[in-house]
Amino acid sequence: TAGGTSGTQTGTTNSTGAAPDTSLKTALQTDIATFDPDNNFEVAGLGAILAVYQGLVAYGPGTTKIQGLLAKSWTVSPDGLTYTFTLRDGVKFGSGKSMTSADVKASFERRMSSKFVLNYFLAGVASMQTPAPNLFVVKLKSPEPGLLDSFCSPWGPKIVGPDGLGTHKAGDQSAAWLTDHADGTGPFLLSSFVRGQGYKFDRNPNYWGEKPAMSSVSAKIVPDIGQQVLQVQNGDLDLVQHGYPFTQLASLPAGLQVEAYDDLGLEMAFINPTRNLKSAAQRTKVKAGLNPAGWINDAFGKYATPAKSLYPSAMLTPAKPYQWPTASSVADVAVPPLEIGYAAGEAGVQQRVADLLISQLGSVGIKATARSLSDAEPSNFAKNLNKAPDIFLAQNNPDSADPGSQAGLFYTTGGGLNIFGYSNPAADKLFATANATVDIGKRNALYDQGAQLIFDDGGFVPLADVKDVIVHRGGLKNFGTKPGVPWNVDFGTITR
Amino acid sequence: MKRFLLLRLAGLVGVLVVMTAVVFVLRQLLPADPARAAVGPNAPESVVAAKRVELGLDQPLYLQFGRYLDHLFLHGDLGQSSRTSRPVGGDIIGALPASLELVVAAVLVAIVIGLVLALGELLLPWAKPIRWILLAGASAPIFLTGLLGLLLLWFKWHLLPGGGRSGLADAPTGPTGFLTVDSLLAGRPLLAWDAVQHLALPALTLGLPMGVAVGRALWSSLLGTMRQDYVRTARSKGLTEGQVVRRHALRNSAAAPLSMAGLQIGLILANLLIVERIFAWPGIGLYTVQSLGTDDLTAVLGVALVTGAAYIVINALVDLAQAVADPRVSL
Amino acid sequence: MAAARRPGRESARSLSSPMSVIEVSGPIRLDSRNYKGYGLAMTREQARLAPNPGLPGAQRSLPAFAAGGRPSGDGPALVVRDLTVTMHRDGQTNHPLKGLDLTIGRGEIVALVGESGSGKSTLGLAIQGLLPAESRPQTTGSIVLDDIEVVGAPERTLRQLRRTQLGSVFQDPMTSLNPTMTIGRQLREVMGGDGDPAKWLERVGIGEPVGKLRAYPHELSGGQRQRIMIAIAMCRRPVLVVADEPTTALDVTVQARVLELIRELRDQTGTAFLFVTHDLSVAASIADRIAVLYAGRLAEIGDVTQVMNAPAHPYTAALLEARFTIGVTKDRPLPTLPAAAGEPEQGCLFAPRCLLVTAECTKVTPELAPISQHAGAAACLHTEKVSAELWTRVADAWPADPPTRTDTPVVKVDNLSKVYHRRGTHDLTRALDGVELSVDEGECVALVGESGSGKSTLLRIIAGLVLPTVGSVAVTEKQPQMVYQDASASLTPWLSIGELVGERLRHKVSGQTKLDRATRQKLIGEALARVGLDPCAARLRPHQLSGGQRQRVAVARAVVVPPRLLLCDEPVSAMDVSLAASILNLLESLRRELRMAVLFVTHDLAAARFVADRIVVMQDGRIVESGPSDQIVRDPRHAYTRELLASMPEHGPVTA
Amino acid sequence: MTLPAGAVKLARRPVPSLVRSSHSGRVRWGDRIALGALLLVTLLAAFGPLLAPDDPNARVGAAFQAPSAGHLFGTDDIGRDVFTRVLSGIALTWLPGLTIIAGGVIVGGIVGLLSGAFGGWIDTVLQRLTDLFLVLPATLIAIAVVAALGPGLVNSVVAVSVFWWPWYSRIMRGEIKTLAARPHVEAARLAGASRLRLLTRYLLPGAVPAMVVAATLDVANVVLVLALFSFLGLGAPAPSPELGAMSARSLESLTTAWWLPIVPAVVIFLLAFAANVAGDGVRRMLQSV
Ligand SMILES: Nc1ncnc2c1ncn2[C@@H]1O[C@H](COP(=O)(O)OP(=O)(O)OP(=O)(O)O)[C@@H](O)[C@H]1O
Ligand SMILES: Nc1ncnc2c1ncn2[C@@H]1O[C@H](COP(=O)(O)OP(=O)(O)OP(=O)(O)O)[C@@H](O)[C@H]1O
Ligand SMILES: [Mg+2]
Ligand SMILES: [Mg+2]
Repeated sequence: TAGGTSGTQTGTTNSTGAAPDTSLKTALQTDIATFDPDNNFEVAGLGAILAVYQGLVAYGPGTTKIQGLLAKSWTVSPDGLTYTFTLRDGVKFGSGKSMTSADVKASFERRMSSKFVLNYFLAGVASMQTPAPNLFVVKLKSPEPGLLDSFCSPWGPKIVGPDGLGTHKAGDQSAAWLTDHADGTGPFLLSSFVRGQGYKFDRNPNYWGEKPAMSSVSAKIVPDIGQQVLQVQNGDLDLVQHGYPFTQLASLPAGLQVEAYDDLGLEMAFINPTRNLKSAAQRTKVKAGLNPAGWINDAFGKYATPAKSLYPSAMLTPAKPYQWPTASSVADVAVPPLEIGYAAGEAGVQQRVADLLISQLGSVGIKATARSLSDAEPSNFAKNLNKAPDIFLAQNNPDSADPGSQAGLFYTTGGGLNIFGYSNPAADKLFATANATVDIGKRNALYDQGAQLIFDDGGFVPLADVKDVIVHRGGLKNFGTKPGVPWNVDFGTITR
Repeated sequence: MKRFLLLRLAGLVGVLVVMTAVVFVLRQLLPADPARAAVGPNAPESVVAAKRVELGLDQPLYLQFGRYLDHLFLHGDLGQSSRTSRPVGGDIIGALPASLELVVAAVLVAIVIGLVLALGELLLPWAKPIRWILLAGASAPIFLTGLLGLLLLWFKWHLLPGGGRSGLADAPTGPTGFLTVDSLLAGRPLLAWDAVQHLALPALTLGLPMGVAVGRALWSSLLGTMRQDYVRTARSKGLTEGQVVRRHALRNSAAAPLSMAGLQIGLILANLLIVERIFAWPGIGLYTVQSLGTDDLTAVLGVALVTGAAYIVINALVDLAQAVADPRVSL
Repeated sequence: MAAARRPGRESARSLSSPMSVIEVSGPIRLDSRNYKGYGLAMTREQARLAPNPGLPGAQRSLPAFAAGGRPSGDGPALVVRDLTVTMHRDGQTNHPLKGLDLTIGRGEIVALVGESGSGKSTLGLAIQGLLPAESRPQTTGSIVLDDIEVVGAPERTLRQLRRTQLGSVFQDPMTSLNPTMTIGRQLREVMGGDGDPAKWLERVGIGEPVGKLRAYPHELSGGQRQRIMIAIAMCRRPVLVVADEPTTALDVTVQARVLELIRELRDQTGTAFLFVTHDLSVAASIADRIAVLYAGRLAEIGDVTQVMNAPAHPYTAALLEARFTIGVTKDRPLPTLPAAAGEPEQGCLFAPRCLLVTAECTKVTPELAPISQHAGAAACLHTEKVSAELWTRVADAWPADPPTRTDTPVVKVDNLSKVYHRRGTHDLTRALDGVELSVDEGECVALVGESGSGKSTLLRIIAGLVLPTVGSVAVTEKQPQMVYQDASASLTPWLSIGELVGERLRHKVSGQTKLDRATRQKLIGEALARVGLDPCAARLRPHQLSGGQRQRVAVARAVVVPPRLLLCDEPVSAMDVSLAASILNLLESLRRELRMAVLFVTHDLAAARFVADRIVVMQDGRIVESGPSDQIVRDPRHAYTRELLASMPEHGPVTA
Repeated sequence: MTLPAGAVKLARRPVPSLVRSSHSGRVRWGDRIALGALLLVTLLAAFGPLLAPDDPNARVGAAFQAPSAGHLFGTDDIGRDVFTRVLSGIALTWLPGLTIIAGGVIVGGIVGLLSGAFGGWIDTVLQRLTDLFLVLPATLIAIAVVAALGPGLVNSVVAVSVFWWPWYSRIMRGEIKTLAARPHVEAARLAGASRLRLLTRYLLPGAVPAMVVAATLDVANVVLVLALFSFLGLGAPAPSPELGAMSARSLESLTTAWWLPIVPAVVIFLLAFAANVAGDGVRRMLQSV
């Protein structure tokens, strides 16, 4: 990482005085729409929710290895249908009440209610039992090798305390109350939630684990990234968690440091096979024009590497490198002017990529224009593919580090984010086999092969593994970042 | 007067219905799927379908429209936001005071600028440069004035705070929702001062174009008024030029600048989107931007209706003000 | 005199009630002749040598005010010496006043008469220091008001003067009061702390004064507003009030009452008046002295009766003869002055229009000098040749006989009523109430009545511009044409005269075929010539013409295809005498020539009698009296007609 | 006594020309310059791209080069020449702006003309319609409309135009109403002028100055609103060198490469400023303020 250790920097902020500052000031570009762990599907506020709520298992720091969290250990029945979790002892909610398997069950039941957006995480659950206060059993309808991964997902099931579930039930399963209040087992308590302005978190006195170094964390809303940049330079913020412009990383003002880490968001081009790019030859020509080697440095500097496969590097390493066509090798087919769409959410980044691609496509004789699209727009492309753009650029995060979630979401026929309705029966078959395979190595090989087929066909084009970048005022360590939790640091582990 | 109020009320309802219809049509045209927006990109299609049913989007458009109107006019209910899963009405009420405070401050700024511009030009021959400075201010795109102001006054010179409503914690959420007023009511003048400082730059950015527009309107109608016979009468009474303007010309020149102010309020409402974003001001502008960003159309429609209603009310007030200014105008 | 006045003034300060002041000061009637010597016999040369003759302590200024004492100079109220004003407009430099000398004694009323553009208003404004700044006025000479020099005085002094020494009443009462301020505040603004506004309202004859203080100007009638203007002008008991045509916009009856009020107040307070008017009759009825202004110079000045009886300047004589008084003969046109045609470079400015012009006149500029006719002075080289009948011989008989009247009416109005709704209220205005009227072929009917009596409404209904509420109008086949009061408003500014006049030729002219362009041009030229305009005028635009010329264009448009009925809505009431006379002559001669019937609206009985065969008197939307014009004038039946007649300012000699 | 032709000689009065202020009587050079600037901008918008040294979408060098002789306004974040882009960008802001104004003037003018000239139920209907559009927060709704129709220059222009005409309709109707009540129009009616002639010769020309003044003063507003649109990403798609979008997307570089956000914003500013000054000038000329 570029940040590394920096012992030289000592308390530069003027207001701190001698004692080490134990509060952390960070910012969010958008509001946390809802603090309800069963309803929030956003990326930006994940760190805050994960500082308050915890699941049974989680990925370890910096890895995609599954570790116990509120569950000490677990067993999976040979048929892959029964999961038995042994809960950690002494876990208490922020309210001081102890956690039992009943709370876990109640939380899971809430999560399964159709009222909550994230209920699909538990769609495969057949039943749950609590044979003992520290034992929780989940029975599935059919085997789900990716279940534990999905439990590790930042959006996976979280355990909500009895205050949240009982006291404030009010006939709506506490949906109203939990929108801006919280009752979790995490290292922090949500102490203030002011929509539009910001959030404050104070150390949870009842936390079961190691006490966080920060006594409090404040996250204010600064919608404009330019403002966040100025504020971190000015000392009004300790760090910018996400979105610091890549173009400025090379020449940071003195005192600012960079911490970079991998996440699961692969920069990718979705190709619309129905409109202007019907033939594989055309798609191959476009692929040559998209080759990241030519522009990746201009877009991301040293904070990205050309994608190795249709999976983020942190998820899977391909057995053999992908073959990029070159401008000279492609067949001379006519490609009409193309329209590139890109996700508005990270407009700054995607716009530059689009601009660079337009320029590079131009060099293989393809004209293109680009426009930004709202988040929910791509999901409607399938309705009229002839009106949809030809290429869609985005960096989407799958729910978990399981390659199955990536393949299922994007590449499989009917996948949730298979926005152009791409269908490759051969690949579908490989993915289906993989989904039912329990052996990790075999599974991954199958996913890899399927993706190779799709790449060769030009259905999806992986562009870059882009690092997540944190810019901070120095002196911050132990960010606790994980590939599976993009854009966010771990408030519980961070130290100064 | 009663007639005026009744007419305006009827107009208000009519316009709200039309606006709702317009937004409903727009929603049909909009490429984004509201159900998808409500469940996030990663959710499987089954979840989206369920949401669609829950939101009533599977029903024919006229039924949706009827239901919306029914909720709006009979229950004052603007629907539920897909982003915050809370009632849009509540969200707006939460965000409104901040915007209102900003708009009020901006209008005050605009009035001051307008008066300085018009009266300066009229009474002080040496005040010509003011006009050029203000004209320049009105010609600058609002994002430029906002950002340059922020860059210089906050980042470079540390004269003003750099965004948000207050730098201090535990601000009172008191009765008016206006931080300046509430802090004073809570007996915390320091906090009020802090709030004023936070308010200064965004209000100036927002108020400048309106100030110049109003000032120009005032100036040109003052020029006309100053040629009126009654101004000559006033002069013949031996009043100073200042007295003539203050007592006789100003009120008689109020109509045009008031209309202009009414018109400019609309522009201020649009500019709120940018200014609140730049200055991290937690009002409805920011709310709208974030809702737009997540395709939360119910929220956007709600904001449009509320601001539309506010705009109509403001313009009714403008008419009232014109009637107050000129006894010959009857409502 | 001054000594006699002083006690009254002093006591004004010591007594709280203005009413008591009146009693103490008593009526003061000043004999203007006391001041006759001032300046009248002094040439400009002399004035230059002795800039402030006979003015002890002139140039004295503010300290007297500062000390709190009311200034009470012993000199005349106003002394104007060699006043020249230069102003700029539209890139042109005008000299509205060219070396003017004028003195007004304390408590004296001097009427300033002269045709439009002669500089009357400019003088009034110059005295007040209120010349419009945007015209970049340059003033030389001297204006001494109550022993204080106005020309070149700092703005502060001028303001102080205007506040305490000067009052002013302007022409249009409808626009001279601030519409958004209550009457009370506007009065109090001048009075300051002392004085009771209500008392003053009472004094200028406004009933219910306390209630009216809270009223806004638009809630009052024109006459009431002018009374309030007078109250504002007088309440500080100024030394001089400049009244610029204060009654021109008022009805005759109201005018008579306002004139009376002015005289009364002058008698009570001893305030002098510079009374600007273009109506010699008004001047005669109110003034002590009269000053005749021509092109920025005094033509003649003297006692009002003397000047009216024996004018010593040809211009004065012309003005007097152009008056259409109630007794003027209808047998021949009114004598008029030839239209102005630019100012000569040197010599007498009146020379180009003068009957008595000699070669000398075009070289020597005549100075104001004593003359034989009266005790005043005149600026003419040939005063001895001037007599009251000087211009009479100019007027020949009418060129044609009056049209033969037949009994077939060109318009017949039956039981006509018109009701207007006041906007935003449920109030109704009965503009017309059961009017019966018919105008026979070739007849000229004058419609007289006070403002708001429905005259214009009737005309507009006949023209088909407004629909009646009840009743019927029968008009013979051709569309009646109309001539309006305000000529410039009735001509479209961006169209050429030719296009305006030719409009009627474009459409269904008598013959059914459309006229070609050349014929149209010819007809337009003929029409212009008929109204006495150069046919080249067809290429000009209205603003390039003078007011009288514009009215001629309006008439030309009406008669380019002679209508059976011509409607005239006060076509001359905004004009000065000689212009008005020439337009009346034109209308009458056209009527005779083209054999039209004319319905002529006016509020001036004299004009009505001159043009009309029959006079119809209207009041409150009803016809109250109707009959042959001479009979109506000689033997009015209705009380209202009698009041109208009595209100006419009929003073001075009447040319028979 | 018929006066012979020529008896009354015409004392010709000076014709006030357009480019002369009525109160000072002097030609205002400032106003002429402002009008000239307006013309220049329009020419620049039309022909600017021809003057540009490079292709606006080509990467001509390293990114983030500061202004220099080679690249007058430097290069942008992917190495395109900013000067070229700005030159091409003027057209994208200015011409749509003029289009919107023209559309507003034409549509609003026709509506106002009909409304004012015919009165009656036509007036009532058109006025209610105008009122409806006037009471809507125009810019806000236009933003929503563009968001719905999809971003793009054409959609922006359409959406803004939809809300831009009512103002002109108001002005036109007001002018026509006052004109129609003036005696000269009445006189023309009495003279038998046809309805069409009344409209075109007697009413319309009288309303032209007010409309021209309103339109020139409005150019700056439209330019700024369009800049706002492109700032919000609702304008022409990338890589079109739209000024607002250029500024918006490089705002984050304000402290590191100031010329990227500032140059296009300043150009917008100059366009609006020229329009504002010219508007004031035109008003002075036509309304003798
Ligand atoms: N502001 C001005 N700038 C330049 N010239 C002016 C100005 N006002 C008046 N004049 C000129 O001065 C002359 C006298 O004008 P003034 O208004 O004093 O005449 P008047 O006698 O009051 O006429 P009227 O009877 O029409 O009121 C006219 O020729 C007029 O053109
Ligand atoms: N268009 C209108 N709407 C409402 N009331 C009107 C209208 N026109 C005239 N009136 C009213 O009708 C009455 C008669 O007006 P009209 O203009 O006919 O009077 P007039 O005798 O011509 O007066 P003047 O001598 O002032 O011209 C007045 O009380 C006037 O206020
Ligand atoms: Mg005058
Ligand atoms: Mg009338």
